[in-house]
Amino acid sequence: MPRRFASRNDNYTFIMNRIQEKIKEDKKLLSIYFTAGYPKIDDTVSIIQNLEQSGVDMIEIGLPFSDPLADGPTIQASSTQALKNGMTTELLFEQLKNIRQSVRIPLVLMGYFNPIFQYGVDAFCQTCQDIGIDGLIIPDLPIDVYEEQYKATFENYGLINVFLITPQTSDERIRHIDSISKGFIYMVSSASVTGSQSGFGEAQRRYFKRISDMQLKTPQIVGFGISNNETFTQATQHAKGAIIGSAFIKHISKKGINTISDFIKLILN
Amino acid sequence: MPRRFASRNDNYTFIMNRIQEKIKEDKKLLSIYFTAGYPKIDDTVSIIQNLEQSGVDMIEIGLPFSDPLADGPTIQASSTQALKNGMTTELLFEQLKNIRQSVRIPLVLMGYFNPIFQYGVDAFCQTCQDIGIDGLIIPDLPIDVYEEQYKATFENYGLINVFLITPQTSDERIRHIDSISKGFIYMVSSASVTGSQSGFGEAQRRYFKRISDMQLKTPQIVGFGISNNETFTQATQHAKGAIIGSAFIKHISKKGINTISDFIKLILN
Amino acid sequence: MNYNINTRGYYGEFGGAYIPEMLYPNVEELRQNYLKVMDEPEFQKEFNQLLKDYVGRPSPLYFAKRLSEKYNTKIYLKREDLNHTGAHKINNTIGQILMAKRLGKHRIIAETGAGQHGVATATVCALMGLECIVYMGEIDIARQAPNVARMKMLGAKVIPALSGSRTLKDATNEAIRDWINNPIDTHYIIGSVVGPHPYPDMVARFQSIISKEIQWQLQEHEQTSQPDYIIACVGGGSNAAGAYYHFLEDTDVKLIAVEAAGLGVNSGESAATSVLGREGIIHGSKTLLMQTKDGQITEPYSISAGLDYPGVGPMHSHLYKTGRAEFMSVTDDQAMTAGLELCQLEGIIPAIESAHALAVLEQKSFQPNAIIVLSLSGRGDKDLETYINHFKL
Amino acid sequence: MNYNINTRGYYGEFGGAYIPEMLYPNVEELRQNYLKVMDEPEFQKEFNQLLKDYVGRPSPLYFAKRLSEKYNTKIYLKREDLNHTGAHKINNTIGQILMAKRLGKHRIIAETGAGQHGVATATVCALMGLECIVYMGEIDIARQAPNVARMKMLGAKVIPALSGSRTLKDATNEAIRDWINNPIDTHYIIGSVVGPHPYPDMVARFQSIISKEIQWQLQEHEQTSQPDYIIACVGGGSNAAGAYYHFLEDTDVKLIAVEAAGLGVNSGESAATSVLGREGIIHGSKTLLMQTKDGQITEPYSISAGLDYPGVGPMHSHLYKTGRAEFMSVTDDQAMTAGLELCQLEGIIPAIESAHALAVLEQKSFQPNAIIVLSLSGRGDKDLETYINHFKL
Ligand SMILES: Cc1ncc(COP(=O)(O)O)c(C=O)c1O
Ligand SMILES: Cc1ncc(COP(=O)(O)O)c(C=O)c1O
Repeated sequence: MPRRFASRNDNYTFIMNRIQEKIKEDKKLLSIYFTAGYPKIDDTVSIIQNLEQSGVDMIEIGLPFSDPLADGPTIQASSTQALKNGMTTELLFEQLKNIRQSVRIPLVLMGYFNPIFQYGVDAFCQTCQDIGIDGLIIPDLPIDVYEEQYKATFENYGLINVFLITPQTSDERIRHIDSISKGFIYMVSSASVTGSQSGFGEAQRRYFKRISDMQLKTPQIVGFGISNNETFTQATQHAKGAIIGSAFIKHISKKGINTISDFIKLILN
Repeated sequence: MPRRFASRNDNYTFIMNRIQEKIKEDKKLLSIYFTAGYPKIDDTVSIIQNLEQSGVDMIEIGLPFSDPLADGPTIQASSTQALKNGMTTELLFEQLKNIRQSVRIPLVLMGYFNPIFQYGVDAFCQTCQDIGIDGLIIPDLPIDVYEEQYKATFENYGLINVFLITPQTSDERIRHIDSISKGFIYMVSSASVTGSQSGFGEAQRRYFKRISDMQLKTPQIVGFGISNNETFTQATQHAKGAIIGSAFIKHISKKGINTISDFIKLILN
Repeated sequence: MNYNINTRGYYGEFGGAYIPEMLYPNVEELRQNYLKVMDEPEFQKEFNQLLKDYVGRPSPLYFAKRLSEKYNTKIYLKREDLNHTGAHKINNTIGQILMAKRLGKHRIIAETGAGQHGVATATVCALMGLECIVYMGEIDIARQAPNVARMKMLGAKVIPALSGSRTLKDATNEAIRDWINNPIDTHYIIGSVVGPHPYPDMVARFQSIISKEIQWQLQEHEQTSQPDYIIACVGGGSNAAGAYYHFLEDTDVKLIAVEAAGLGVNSGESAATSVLGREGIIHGSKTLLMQTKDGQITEPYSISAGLDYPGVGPMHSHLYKTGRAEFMSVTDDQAMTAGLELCQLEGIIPAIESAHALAVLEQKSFQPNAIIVLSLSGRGDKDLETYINHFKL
Repeated sequence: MNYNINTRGYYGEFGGAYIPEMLYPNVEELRQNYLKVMDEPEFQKEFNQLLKDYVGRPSPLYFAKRLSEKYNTKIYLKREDLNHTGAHKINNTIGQILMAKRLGKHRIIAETGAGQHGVATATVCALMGLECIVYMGEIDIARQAPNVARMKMLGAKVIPALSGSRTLKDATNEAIRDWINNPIDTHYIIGSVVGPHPYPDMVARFQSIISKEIQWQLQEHEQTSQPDYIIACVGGGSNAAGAYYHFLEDTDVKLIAVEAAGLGVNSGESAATSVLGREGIIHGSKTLLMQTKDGQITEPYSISAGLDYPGVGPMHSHLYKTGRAEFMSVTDDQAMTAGLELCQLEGIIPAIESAHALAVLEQKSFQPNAIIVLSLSGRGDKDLETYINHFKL
């Protein structure tokens, strides 16, 4: 399998802006995370198309990893299954090769650093650009390493790197992250792995308020712990949008991928 | 149960001499050991009578002990069974109460020191005298303790204490034992627990010769490892007699006590 | 009052060598040589070097802070559990193997109950390249599987004692029988301060390193070499003898000996020898002993395989008789609870034997400034299954 | 050449802190404080006192006479097997629990594979009265039953890691997740020189007591503080790091790191990370790592549960890359044979991990006057069943 595609996609600027454009829209954004290769190895493209058709604003495509230490049991189980199904970095790229022929919403790849590092960060970014990927979320790529070693590469290939903040992140660090962020900040609702709580409490509300009061230049999208209309509404009261992962995975693992629109309808009401 | 019998036997001197008389006889002596209370609790008297009638010269009656550390597996097993059958010091004395009404050959009690110590050495010796016991073999009563603490008591009740010697016993110690012995010396054929060998080898023959050459005043009776006519003959070539224990116990445990004379016949040919 | 052995091998009226003639040469050879050999500078040097580099001595004297807080007194644990092979037993086997070598023996036998002494013996035999045969009751073999495995790993031959009650006392009988059968080339390494003289004294001397260390270690910690109490469990009595040794004549130091009460002293299932026993002879020694009226030795019971011996060393009989030591008894349940408590307060899993000593802390009260040294005779790894089953963990 | 860590948390190109933002505050708090805390005289005092009185240090440096004779060279065993809980792991957990207390944490988590680190962690938590949660792969729980029992006795909660391959690496993932979920009150005690900076350095410093002691102990034995070789097994690499530490820059001292080859380096069932691994990121650290072409971490295999980790600490990756240490691999069979040999020559049952280091003696030849120090990282009691099954004893 080729490491990158032969034909280079040229709408460089347009792609750069898919996230930024989306963020300019005057609405709360719903972003959905799913693990590539789950439930079936070939579901990737259908899921993406389905999500767009259901009214989702942005998609995070998870590149499965054997040791996803920031993920909760649901997402980890989906990764394990996806790997068993045969998902690889190359296969995912192959599946996504023509995705931009049918899908227009921003697509973000989310994956742990080691598979990307093994692929080669440069080659990885270039292929992302070729495909029309808009951004990357690499939870275990530290900010300092990114800034020193990979920022130029990301920018060279028009990729937005999305940083995370948590309730424990200091104001100072948040300001720094804000200053280097291009698209949105992934605002982890609680210091917690994915899928580990239901509903937001007092602590979260205070945290949401605190971040909102900081008046960051970069919009925030809340992730972790969002599973239904109620939590979506709470999360987006102060933030620009919210990401649903575990709840979505649970849904498709129970109901299959043909009922995706039912799930999205329930969130958006 | 009374600790001693009311009627005191008066033939003091006669009893004193049963062992010494026997030893004066111009023949090789066959002595048999058995465990009191084995195979059946009430076999004691029958076995003794049977042995005398079969031509045995002397009998060692084993008072069973829970931890007979100088005995081999056969004798230990018979002791364990005898204790299970309910044998006790008092019961044995009760069984032997009238033994001198039917039996004339020397009777020696063989037992470990603890049960005798618990009974009270003085009371024990007195009861032995009352019954008509001629001697005691107490393997774990050390010579110095005997000499210092119990010699007077033994003598007071007309009991001969029988000492053991082994191939490892020094000449000096043998001379000492000879000097304090009254009846016979129990000459252990090899440094070995009972029942642990078959036939005598070069080492034993040399040992027999050595002791014979020492020309002790006390006659020796060989024990341990005698099981048939051949070993009896070998053992008594230099010594005055021999004691059979394990082989006899094996016989009665297999064939019962009614065939005792067959066993003895085979030994004496 | 003298609490040590006299020249004839007795502690008061207890001790001596009540052995069959077949054992006389072996025991006599040892009796005539043991003090002389132990005094040789070469012997001392080798013994001390091995204790240091091989056993890991000095074993720490550890101030148990949380335990002390709980009982509102000062508790020091003498950490014999940290010795190589996990108990105090190795102090003695190191000494005896060196003794055996100097006496020209090249075959070693031993008895074992819990297996600790068997392992300690197999260990020193491997260390010296000597043949090793360990007698162990058939029943103990079944309930002390890990230690049986360790002995085999170490190259020892483990022979099941099939006679009698098939436990420690029978294993001891078998070992003695073996020695009778092999009087020339074999040394019998007895595992406690029991058996005929000179064993109790020899073993006590080898174990006396424990109290020697306590003296200077306590000096370091408390600027005194005298504790107020020394507490130790007593099976045969060797760890207690070692812990008491240098304090025997110093009657300011109170000695507490802890016996296993099993299901209760009067339950019929007990190993509290001093309470239940009478003077008698076992394994060559005159001592206190559990027996029937008739003088048959009875099989004791304790959840701890290292404490269910029907006798006790003659030194301890003397300490009991004279009142020099206070004898206490601790039930299975009390010991297990105390063992678990040590795990959770101090992070130390004690041998169930040692847990008996710990249980005294609950039974007796001490002054807040009292200094208590408790002999933690061994580690509890061998007892895990018993603990787990007992507490249904 | 510098073989130690640089100020940015790297050994050469290896190390760093590749962690999700959720872990950043925890790790950063530790990074900012660990050197400061370790330097405090009060910390040093408490640490050293516990190492002495609780752990039983110094662990002996034992001249293995019969082993040396067999291999015709001078072999010293550094006896970490004699430490409380039976391995070097406790050096680190004592250090980290004191660190955790000073950072105000009152809940402790840990991962464990063989269970040694879990036991060492449960132990220090009991000692300090802190809550303890240990993550352990479901498969390891089944095959290391005695250590699971020990942790429970010590009051720790053992949580099975059900994800992934259900072994050590997954237990590590679960522990990291727990830390993410409990960022304020919890300290994560990592058990080897792995994980994000500052863990590799902090753990190496706590373990460096090993080489510090080797220096003066060797001086006592051989009138030099410099051995010719230091041999240690490498799972994550903490016992090796500790044994090398004070010799890292002294290139006269040759370092040998021994990895588990499992059924053979090329059998597909191996844990020889340096040979089979490539640079990558695992558990927050850039290091050598066994992985698929695609960057998925593979499950290694070794008969020894303490060595089947797919990575290796960044210090060791650097020692490998620079050639400062010689890396050797030893198969299951070779290790088991070497382990049994030590039992029978020296009376020491080694952990199977440590037996890997011992197997080097058969593979490599040494000068008769070479001084070899071999890190005997742990005792083999936990491995008895494996030994017994392997040799059908
Ligand atoms: C750990 C431990 N403590 C105590 C004992 C009891 O023996 P002693 O009374 O001789 O110290 C044993 C015996 O096996 C033991 O293993
Ligand atoms: C005895 C022993 N040695 C070695 C190791 C390997 O760990 P490390 O490489 O960190 O020393 C372990 C791990 O559990 C162990 O228990």
